[in-house]
Amino acid sequence: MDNTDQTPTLRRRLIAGCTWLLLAFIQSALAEFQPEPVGKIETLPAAYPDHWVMVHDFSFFHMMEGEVLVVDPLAENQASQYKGMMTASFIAAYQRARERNEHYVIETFYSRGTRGGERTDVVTIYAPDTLAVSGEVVIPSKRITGMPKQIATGLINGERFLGVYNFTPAQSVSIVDLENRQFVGEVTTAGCAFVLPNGVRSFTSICANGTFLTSHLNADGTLKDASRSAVAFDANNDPIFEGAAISGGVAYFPTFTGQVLPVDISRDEIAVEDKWWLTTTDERNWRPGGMNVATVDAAGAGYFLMNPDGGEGTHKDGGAEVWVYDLDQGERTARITLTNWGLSLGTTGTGDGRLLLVTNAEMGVDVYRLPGGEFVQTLDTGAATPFMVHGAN
Amino acid sequence: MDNTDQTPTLRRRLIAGCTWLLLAFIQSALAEFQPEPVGKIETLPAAYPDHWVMVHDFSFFHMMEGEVLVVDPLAENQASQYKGMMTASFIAAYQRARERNEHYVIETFYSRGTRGGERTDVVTIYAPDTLAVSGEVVIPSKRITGMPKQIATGLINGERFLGVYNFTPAQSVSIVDLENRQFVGEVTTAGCAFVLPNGVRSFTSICANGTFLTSHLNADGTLKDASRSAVAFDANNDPIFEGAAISGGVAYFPTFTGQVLPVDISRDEIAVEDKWWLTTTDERNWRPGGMNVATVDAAGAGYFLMNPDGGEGTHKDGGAEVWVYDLDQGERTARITLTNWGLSLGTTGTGDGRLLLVTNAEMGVDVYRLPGGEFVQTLDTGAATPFMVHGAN
Amino acid sequence: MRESNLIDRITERVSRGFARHTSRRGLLGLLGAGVVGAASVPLLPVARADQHQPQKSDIPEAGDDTTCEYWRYCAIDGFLCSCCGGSVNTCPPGTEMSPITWIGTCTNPVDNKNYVVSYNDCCGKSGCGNCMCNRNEGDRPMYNPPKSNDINWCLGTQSAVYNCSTAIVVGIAVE
Amino acid sequence: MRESNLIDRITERVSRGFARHTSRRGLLGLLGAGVVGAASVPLLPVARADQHQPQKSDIPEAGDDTTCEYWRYCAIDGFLCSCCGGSVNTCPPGTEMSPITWIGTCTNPVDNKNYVVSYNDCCGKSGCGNCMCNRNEGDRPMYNPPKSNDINWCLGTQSAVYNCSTAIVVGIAVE
Repeated sequence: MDNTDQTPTLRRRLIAGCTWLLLAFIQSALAEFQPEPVGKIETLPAAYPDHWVMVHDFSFFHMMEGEVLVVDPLAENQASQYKGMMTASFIAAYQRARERNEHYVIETFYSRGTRGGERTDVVTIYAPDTLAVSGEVVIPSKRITGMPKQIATGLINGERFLGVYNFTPAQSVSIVDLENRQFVGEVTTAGCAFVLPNGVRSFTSICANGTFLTSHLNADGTLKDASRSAVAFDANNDPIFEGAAISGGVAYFPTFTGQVLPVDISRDEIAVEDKWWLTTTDERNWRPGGMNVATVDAAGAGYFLMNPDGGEGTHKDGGAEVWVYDLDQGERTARITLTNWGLSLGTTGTGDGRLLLVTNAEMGVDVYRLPGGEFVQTLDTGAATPFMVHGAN
Repeated sequence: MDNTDQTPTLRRRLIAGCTWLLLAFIQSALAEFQPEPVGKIETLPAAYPDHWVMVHDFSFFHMMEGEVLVVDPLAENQASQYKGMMTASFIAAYQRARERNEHYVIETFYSRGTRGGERTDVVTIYAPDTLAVSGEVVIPSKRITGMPKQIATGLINGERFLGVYNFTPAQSVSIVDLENRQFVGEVTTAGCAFVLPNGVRSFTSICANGTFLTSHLNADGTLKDASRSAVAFDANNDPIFEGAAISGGVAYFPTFTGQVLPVDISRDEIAVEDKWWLTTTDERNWRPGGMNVATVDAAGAGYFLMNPDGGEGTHKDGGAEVWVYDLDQGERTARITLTNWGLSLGTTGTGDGRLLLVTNAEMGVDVYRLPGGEFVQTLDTGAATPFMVHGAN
Repeated sequence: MRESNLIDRITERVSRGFARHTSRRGLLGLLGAGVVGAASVPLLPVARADQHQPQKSDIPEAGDDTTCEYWRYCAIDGFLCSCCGGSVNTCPPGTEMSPITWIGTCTNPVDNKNYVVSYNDCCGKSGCGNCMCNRNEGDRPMYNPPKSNDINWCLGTQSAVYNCSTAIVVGIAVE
Repeated sequence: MRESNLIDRITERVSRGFARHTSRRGLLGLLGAGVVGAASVPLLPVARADQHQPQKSDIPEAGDDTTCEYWRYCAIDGFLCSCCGGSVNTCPPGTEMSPITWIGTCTNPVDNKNYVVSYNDCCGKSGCGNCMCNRNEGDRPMYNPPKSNDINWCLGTQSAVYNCSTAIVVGIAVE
């Protein structure tokens, strides 16, 4: 007899009962056979090998079904590369706190999916071993959505706070207390965008007029006060990219034409340093370009994705080479010719196990060894639009 | 001054104000120029041309982002074929009430998207001209999900009620009052599946033991009583497909081996008629196969998708030909050789404008003229997995 | 025999299919590398008659507004509404046009004037997926919002879900 | 020069890319037409060592459980968990295994015995998308639930969202 009014709990018991009845029947008929266990779920090591990567598939053609894949980039085939997955709804952002050993997916849901309804923005917390949701913090439904920028979110005060850049188009940053897993409040950043953590408990935003705005937080995550830099770059004629190579307490921002603007972020008040060129005067046709055009490896070397056909409007076109720099000296140390045209850079690993990950123009992710730049393979993870790759190191 | 606490209404006004300020600035600078209007939304005719189709893209690889496209299958290119779209979340079902002139998408949402949360099942009602949501009815979160079957839902009592088949795995049918746009209740169908409307205010379900269960409703949509047929087919050795060609008050169900089981559904009590073969004894290698393997056109002719390599396990493989029948006589009248291997059938149009739509093995939708079967073109709508095509006629 | 042919056809179809979703230029655009010189195929009159009629002003026009090469798209990033049930300056049925946008300045090849183009997004339904197109002439980073096509401009709408992008001429650029 | 090469590469990549999502047999399976005779490529030992170890009983084994041709998959319909962070009989991290399933009877090519295979779905995360595989030996219509692979068997789980399918041997079939 069917009972459509049964409670979920009762139904669950009935279901389990039916399953075990069936198994019992099979087993009684075949006393010698030992069935395989049902219900086993895989887990991962709580400390990932430091060459693993998190591949963020933005799923540009189905934005509500983005994913962050946990991947071993040195494994030989799909089955061994693909370790697991976190869902990431509506062109989400991703952060990872190494000390807390947690993944954060900053994402957006609608009560009626892609046709709308009530919007809910959350910081979803994942445990690295189980890839299960270990918590979530609801934040104001204002987070910026669009193409991926790593500094759309940032870990402030070590890993105490997570800042989430909002754009409604009013500009602000939501502060989340990761210790207590609760929303603290919003910090206004009028005219300025993003969250670049600096000093003890501050973060810096990039302003449309070419200045920087630094917000200083109190110990509870509320705004103490703010300071603004002088004009540091020409936001119209030679703007800095949103993504910097950060090493030794300095954020090295490439500009559209191929200069580098170093910003010391080691102290509560930032210090803008002198620009230098990625290119010699003979190389000005080479310009940085792509999605994530600048990164560093565990040894502090800087990597920039370079396009030989640089010019107005090429800043998202990606590049044919990755140029390697001693950032502190402002000197190029190597050029890596890419096997496939590159669009976005990431690194992972430490020591001799360092790797460069390049999302290529065909939406594959290419793996190169560092420092030599030897091509290893193109990943086979099934990601449709893997715009960003994050190292586990 | 930024104001992050502004209310949505206020924010909307600010936004509108900024837009118009910008436009005003541009216009004042260029008095002679007339800007194009902003904010125009297209509409469709309330009565679609009867050769249009609704292409249901189940988006099998991103199930929360299914779509039902409104398509002109005779237009020459993508821009002119693609008329508009309704979203259809989580392997949804689709129905259309011609007299009420409404589309229905029976769909499922989760409060946290693909990672779960609270489930909500709804019947979403769309106006055909605006393709905007004109209403929704929340139903029990029990609707079956899986591969598409047209009789997973059905319009009962003309277009007064919509029945939605539930599987939890308890089996029942949710009854929705389309007149008052409200959920009425559930009808238990223990051991039996689906909603095949029959008679005045009844619907029939197919049972695992080879019988049919007919549920008779009261005028308010509640269950009056039910009746069950004798065993009508062999559910294990020669089961009927879930989809029938329905014409003249008779549902013609093909079986796996290629017989047809006619079931008279014109009266409150169904009548199972004698089986007949689609094939001659020399043709038994031809078997029906695919997703939607049987359909009829506006003139009442029956179409079956046929596979020359039929055998156990081929019932979803699709076919190379479509065979055409005078259903009442049980006689084949034509064979249409498909340009591309076919997987699922639909028809549209009336009179000389009748069309056969065949979802092909490459997930294109091929258009053929009826009755002759001349190939017209493969649609260019962008649908990823267009498993079902519904005629506007 | 049939099976192996099917495999070939599927491989081909998949290739064609993706190409349909994302015009090659569009895909390159999405992926960042621009292509120049792709031939622009004029629409047949019969096809044009079937399409939604854009709300055009008296701007001189040339080119096919369902291709990424069309002049108004010089700073667009997204799915062209012309391929999605809308037109170059109208939204598809059931969507909502964003009231705020980013702005490009594009040169009309007929009169050689620079026009101000407002790329209002259409919002409230899933991404259309057809005619992906990205061009970045005058595009600036996200911290310069009025010039940034990286932002999802479905703002001030009931839903932030992005469907497609229009290209509406709102002015003539002053040099 | 570069651009035209890029176009070729993209076309090829897209083709390869989709093939990766959906093994050709898998795609054919999804689309309904079975293929026979595709070669089964054995996994390299090093790759096997990297993979999650399935919880195997003492059933004699042969074949590659990341391909649709593997013997246990005779009535499966979905993404193979072996390609999704799980294994032939375990679910990927963070998913939940459905307690109720459909059942197939598959012939083991080593001992030629028929085994009862339970295709428990893994649920609660988006569809994995890798190694799509559909075979229908013994599959019956949806009104015969225990034998129907057309049903989304993420039932009795916290979420009905389908991620991938396992193939767990739970018995030997009695003739």
